[in-house]
Amino acid sequence: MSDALFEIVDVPVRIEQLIKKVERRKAGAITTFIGTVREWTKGRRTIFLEYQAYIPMAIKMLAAIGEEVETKWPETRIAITHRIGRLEISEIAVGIAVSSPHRKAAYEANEYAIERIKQIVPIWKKEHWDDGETWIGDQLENVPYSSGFPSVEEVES
Amino acid sequence: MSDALFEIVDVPVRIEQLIKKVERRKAGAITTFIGTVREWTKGRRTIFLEYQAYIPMAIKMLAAIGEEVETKWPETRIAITHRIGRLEISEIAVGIAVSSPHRKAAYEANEYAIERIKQIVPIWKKEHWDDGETWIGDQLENVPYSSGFPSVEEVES
Amino acid sequence: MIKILLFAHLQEAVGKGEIQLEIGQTTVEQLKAELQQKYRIAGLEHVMIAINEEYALDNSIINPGDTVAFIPPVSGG
Amino acid sequence: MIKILLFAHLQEAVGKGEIQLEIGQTTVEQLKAELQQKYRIAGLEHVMIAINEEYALDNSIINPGDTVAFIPPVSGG
Repeated sequence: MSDALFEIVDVPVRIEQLIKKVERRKAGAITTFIGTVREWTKGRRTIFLEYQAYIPMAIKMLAAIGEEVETKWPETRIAITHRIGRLEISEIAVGIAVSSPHRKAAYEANEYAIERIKQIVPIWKKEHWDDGETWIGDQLENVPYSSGFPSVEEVES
Repeated sequence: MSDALFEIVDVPVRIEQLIKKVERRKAGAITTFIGTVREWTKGRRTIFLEYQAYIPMAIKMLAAIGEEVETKWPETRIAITHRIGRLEISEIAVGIAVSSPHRKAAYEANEYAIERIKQIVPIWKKEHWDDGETWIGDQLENVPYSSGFPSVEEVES
Repeated sequence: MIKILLFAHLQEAVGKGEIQLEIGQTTVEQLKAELQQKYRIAGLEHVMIAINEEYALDNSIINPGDTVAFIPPVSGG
Repeated sequence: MIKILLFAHLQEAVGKGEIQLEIGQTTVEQLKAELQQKYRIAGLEHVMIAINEEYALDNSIINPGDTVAFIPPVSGG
């Protein structure tokens, strides 16, 4: 992990390092989101995951999410690290840290960022189950897209 | 810091240690909230803070919040550490970690916990400004109480 | 005898964190009135009481041997 | 010549992550049709296209020298 606010890495994500990137004397609240590899999904057992990214564009999209966040919640600062490659159960796939003078914005901005990551950042997950493997497509839990993907209009909005 | 899920400490709060307490193979999301000492509050500069707690009751109340959380969001696990004593700018006063199979519950439960801490846990903050000092009373940002404090009915609900 | 614990500005106002009171059974309301008079502490109406580490109501009974904490509006987090 | 990048199941379906195509100016829609035919890839209607790392529309123009990425529904996070 480097000092960059938006990173794709192939090494373990260190949360305390991520938090350091957003610490500021005027911040009173920092929220983090840590996405870990879950063993069970809808009754199916995951053995490990594999993440692939279109790295340069993924970094650009993470930075674009950062700009969206700092526009919507002006006093926040955000850092995002996503890991790629093979990940075992409980390892960290993504870490998001948001600092803010007040906590409400820190929660909202953080949740917004993970939703956007799942919409626009070119990263793909391959599930390796004990009885097979498959690349996962749209896995948004809350935002239904008829096409299984956000339209460009949504992406650019 | 010990292995206990609910702690009052007089040493720095270690976030990675806190996260470890809630990690589980069935968790796919962990949120943390980190409350830090902010330098500026409404135009006034803080030099340092001092926290005092009614320690045994504070630990009991943190555990009570934990029970509330795990009742409201059944598959979550939560750990809370609050520090007392003298804290400098940017130091961590409170850390909350929530793990959950799904992220929505992890955000909601985490935000609920910090609100409840500010309502029912017997901990007090003394602000030391460059021009004076004072114990801070009710500082809830979002929940207005006519009395400046939740009623017992609210506390027990 | 009951043990009274004071915190934050109450502790500073009274000059100590703990008081022993030689009284018999009483209520939260009566105890508050007694302390208000004895130590001239203002603003006790915003102070919650915990008996043996549990929040209590104004009419809750305090027995000899209980530990009663005076809990000003909290400001943790 | 345009450079085409493939990811996830598309990469496995085609057997490589990068293709060089010797064609002139075209559109996203035309290029999708061409690849669909040439490599018999199903489900390209759910695939987004990025031209030089920016999301593009079906009628966006692709010029020689561009890098075109085929982006299946993403699943990061």
